[in-house]
Amino acid sequence: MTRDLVVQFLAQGAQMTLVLLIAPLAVGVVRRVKARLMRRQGPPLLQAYLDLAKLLRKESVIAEGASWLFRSAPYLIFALTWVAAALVPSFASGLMFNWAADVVALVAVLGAARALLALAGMDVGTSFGGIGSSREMMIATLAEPAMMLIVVTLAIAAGTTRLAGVADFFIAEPFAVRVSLALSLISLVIVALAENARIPVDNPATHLELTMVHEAMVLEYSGRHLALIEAASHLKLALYLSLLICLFAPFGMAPATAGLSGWAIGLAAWIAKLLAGAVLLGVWEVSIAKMRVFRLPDFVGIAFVFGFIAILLAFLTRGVFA
Amino acid sequence: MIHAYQLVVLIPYAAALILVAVPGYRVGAAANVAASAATFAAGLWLVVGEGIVSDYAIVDEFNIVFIAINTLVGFTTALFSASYIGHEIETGRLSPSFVRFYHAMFQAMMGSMNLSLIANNIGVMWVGLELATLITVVMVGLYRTPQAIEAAWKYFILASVGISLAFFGTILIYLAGQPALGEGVPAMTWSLLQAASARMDPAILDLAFIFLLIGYGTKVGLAPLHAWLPDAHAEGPTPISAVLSGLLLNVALYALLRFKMLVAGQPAALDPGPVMVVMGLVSLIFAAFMLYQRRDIKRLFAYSSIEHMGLIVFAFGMGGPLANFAGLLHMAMHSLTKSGIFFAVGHIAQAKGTQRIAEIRGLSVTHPRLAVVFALAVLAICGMPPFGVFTSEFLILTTTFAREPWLALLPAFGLLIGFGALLMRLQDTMFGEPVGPAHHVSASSVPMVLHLLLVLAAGIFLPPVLVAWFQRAAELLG
Amino acid sequence: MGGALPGPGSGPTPFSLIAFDAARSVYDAPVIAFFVAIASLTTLIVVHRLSERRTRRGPAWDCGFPDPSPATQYTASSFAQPLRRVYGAAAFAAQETVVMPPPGDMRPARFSVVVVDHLWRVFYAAPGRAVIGLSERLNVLQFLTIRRYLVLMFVTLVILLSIAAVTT
Amino acid sequence: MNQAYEIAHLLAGVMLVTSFALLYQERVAAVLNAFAAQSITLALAVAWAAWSDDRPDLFITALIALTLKGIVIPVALHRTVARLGIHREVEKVVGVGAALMVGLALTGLAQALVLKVATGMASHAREDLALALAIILLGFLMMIVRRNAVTQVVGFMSMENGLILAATGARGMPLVVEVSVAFSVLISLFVFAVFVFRIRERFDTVDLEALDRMRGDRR
Repeated sequence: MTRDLVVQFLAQGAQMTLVLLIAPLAVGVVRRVKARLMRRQGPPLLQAYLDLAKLLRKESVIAEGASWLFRSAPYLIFALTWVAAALVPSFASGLMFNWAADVVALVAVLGAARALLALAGMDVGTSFGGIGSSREMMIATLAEPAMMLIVVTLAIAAGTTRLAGVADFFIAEPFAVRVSLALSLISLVIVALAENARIPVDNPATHLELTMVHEAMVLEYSGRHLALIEAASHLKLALYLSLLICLFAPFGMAPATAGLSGWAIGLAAWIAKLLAGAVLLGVWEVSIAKMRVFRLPDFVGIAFVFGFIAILLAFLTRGVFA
Repeated sequence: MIHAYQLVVLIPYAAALILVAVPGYRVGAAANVAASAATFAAGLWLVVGEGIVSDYAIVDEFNIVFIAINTLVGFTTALFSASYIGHEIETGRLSPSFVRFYHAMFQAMMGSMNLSLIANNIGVMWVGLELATLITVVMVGLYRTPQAIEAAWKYFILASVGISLAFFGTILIYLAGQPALGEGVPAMTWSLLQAASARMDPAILDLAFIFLLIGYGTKVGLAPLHAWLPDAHAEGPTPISAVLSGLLLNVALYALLRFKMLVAGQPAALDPGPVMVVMGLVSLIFAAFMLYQRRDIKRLFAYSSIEHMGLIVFAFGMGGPLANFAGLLHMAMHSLTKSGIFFAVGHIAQAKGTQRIAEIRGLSVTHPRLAVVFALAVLAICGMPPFGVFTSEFLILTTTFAREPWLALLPAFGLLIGFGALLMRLQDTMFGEPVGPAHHVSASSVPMVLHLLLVLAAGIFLPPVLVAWFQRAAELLG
Repeated sequence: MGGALPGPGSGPTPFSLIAFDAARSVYDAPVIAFFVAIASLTTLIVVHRLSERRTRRGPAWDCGFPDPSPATQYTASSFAQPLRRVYGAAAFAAQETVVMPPPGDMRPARFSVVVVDHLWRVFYAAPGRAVIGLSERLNVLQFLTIRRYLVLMFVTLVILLSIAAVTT
Repeated sequence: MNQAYEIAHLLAGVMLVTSFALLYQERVAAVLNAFAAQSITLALAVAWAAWSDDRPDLFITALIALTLKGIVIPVALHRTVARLGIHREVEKVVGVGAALMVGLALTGLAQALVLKVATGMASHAREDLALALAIILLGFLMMIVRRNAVTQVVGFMSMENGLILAATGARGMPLVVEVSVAFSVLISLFVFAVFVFRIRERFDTVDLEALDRMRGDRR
């Protein structure tokens, strides 16, 4: 019993560390793919790590008038995102922490991080932070309901809101392609793009005042604080990729009862799928243009509509799932 | 050897006799507290002691819950009234001789309620309850203002008619039990009746339960028999409002439940459940709406009591171990919370010199500590977690939902409506520009804080001992 | 008799909140809070170890807004502006009126918006009015004469007796 | 034995008739007389039960019914009516005819209810119960269809007469005497209150001015 617990604890710790370590690599892959498609040389794959290291070495400049909230927010945002990332099953579905919360709690933890970020954005009192925060919240009002609809669809399909349970369900029935799940997939992809401030919702590579959302909020940050925020956003990208993988491509994931060898296979499969997801994201971002901020509701609204239709269909065909 | 169950009745009656003779309200108040404390101790002794079934007295798992609450709230109310009543003399609302009379009556009322609770004879039970009612009638009219006298008069008439109907119901129960148990005392002994209930005539039982429901239901405050309740609460002294809401309604409900158990023992008789469910719901929803138009703070909480008694009667009407458990728990929580609220209202009335909600504004500015306690107590009665009222309301709603999903909507609706009204009034009193005087409050805040803490503790953690105890009581109810 | 809630402690940890069944959904707030606390502390320690600890106060990044006056602060309505903009047409039936004086006219241009919150109207205002209206009607029952209250009692009694008389 | 029940039954029947007579009267004085007649009949019925069942304690109840309700209270109320200048006429909410029709319906209801009672009970006991139930319901009716405070008090006392009749009819019931004493105290309080608080016309108001000043919450 105790040994089991220790193994579980170590596996959980390993996953948390792994996600943390691999997240910047995924970002590096996205950037590299984009650059190569634009016929540029592009930064090295490990550039994101180097950026973080550099930021950590620099001194922090804090605006006059910033409060304690401004200084403590990066740590909390990072920690919340990290915990959220740990909640998503990556290479194995039976980890201890997967039990602690279901996908509803996951959305809530991410929401807490988002609220902190929006507050920190407004803390200094410049207009940019405010613009960023209000736009972020506007996007959230669209993305979060869509996310909840996806959760409900999955819950109807798999009979549980626990991510590990959903993953187990799809491992057991790998080719259960259904209309409602396809719709959920599209919906989740859109939500993931919106949540991670990717094109076409936001452009992570620009600081254009009129269009930026995420970058506007973190404009005042520098040094180690900025490093934490950046690391958090990397983590969030890895989290959503893992989520997509876990829900829609769980093959290779080690089930709850698997031993070490199962975990090794699961780990390899997960990393491969994560990187493949990053490549796909890079291709997507190159092939599409950034939208105007106020066109965003139309785009994210698609996720909501698809999520809604998916639920209706799931209800109609529940006999099949039961 | 005097047993504890005799003490619960004898101590208050003896104290009443002594208090009549005690001059000086300070000594009287102290003696009142001492007698109530002694009664409470006797009540606790009963709780830990063995059950009793004799010709005239019964102490089982079911009524011990009521006795415990009764003696506890009686004690805290005596504490509160000891610090409260002095102010009434200072302001000239009461003369010292009236206060002496008040203390004696208080003990007599507590004794009568305890008598009713431990009585195994349905006639004695009736006598105790009616005695307590008539004493409260006198207490309600204590201030002798035209409003108080009108309230007492209304209470007197409606209660008297209730008394008569309940007595007729008691006669009918005797008639129903007579063929099985023979003439005389056995046919009025509850425990024997309960054992013989299957042999009793179903048609007479039906008739008896209807009369008992109307008679005792008047005292429970079920709509449309409730009319005396808001005025009596509003016009009487505040400690009496606390006892009325917290205890007398419970004792009447206790009597009703004893008879429900009898009727339930005869399957051929009409099921009392649906009638109680309907009357409970009518009271709950009606009172919830009435809360919106209240201008007097004590009348407001009187209607809230009707609301909660409706919910409790609804729960007992649903029946079954879980609903009965929830009903008992809610009754206990309501007693503690509501009497606590009335203590707080007494403080507010002293601080502001008025009971009109419109004249109680900005309490959070003038009396911040009192405001916090009052607000917490009101939130507790609204059913907000983590207070115990939440637990019991939640249990009532979930157990109803599990059995009759659509029926559960009605109590939920009523509670929601009531919640809105109470919150609205709470806001009126808490915030805004303070108006009128802001006196210093001399009354002790210990009782109300104690009640609030008890309710909070019950909401956070119900000790398994208590749960087991309430469960056994709920099982007796069937 | 009605389904009981799963007891405390039936989940993976003693603090788990379980709505129906541990296999379906679990929420374990203390564990999550504990992990968040651990994660933030770890981050705090590690970052302070690894990084440059110097911190400097400087002016805010003031592109276009050199003077941080109250007028440039974000307000509640500015915060809500994107929301109003996005949901204006659908949820709020917003109507914008722009009065643009002809060139040469020295009067300022005027812009006004009329916002109707349908959700408020349908889900709050209307039920609120209904509740108050109903309570005003019912309130008559507070002011009846004692005789009428006795009538209420009598009618209840007779109705119940009649029910008992007709049912077998 | 049978004869004993015949007489008890006859007296109960007379009481029911006086209940209808109460509803029928147009003048307050006549109402009081009818009530006195009912109370005296009750006293006879209780005395008869005390003698035939050999329960001497019931004589106390009979005595109370005779002196208090048969003589003292009617006389006192007669004088009150005269002193306070209360209307000599009975103020009616519904007419005599309608009240009598409702009264008949209530008597029928009482019969229907008691008829359902199984035959395990002796038939004359059932009849007595039906009569007592009818008297109680008629007394209640009297309280709500007549406005005058005095007639309302009479209605209540008539209800209480029905109760005592039912209690003595329930053979061997303990506490009957005690309860009848308690009820007498209650009734005395009623009459006393009408007297002291000068409830002139109706139950509703202790004082007409007070009624105008306040009515529950409307302050």
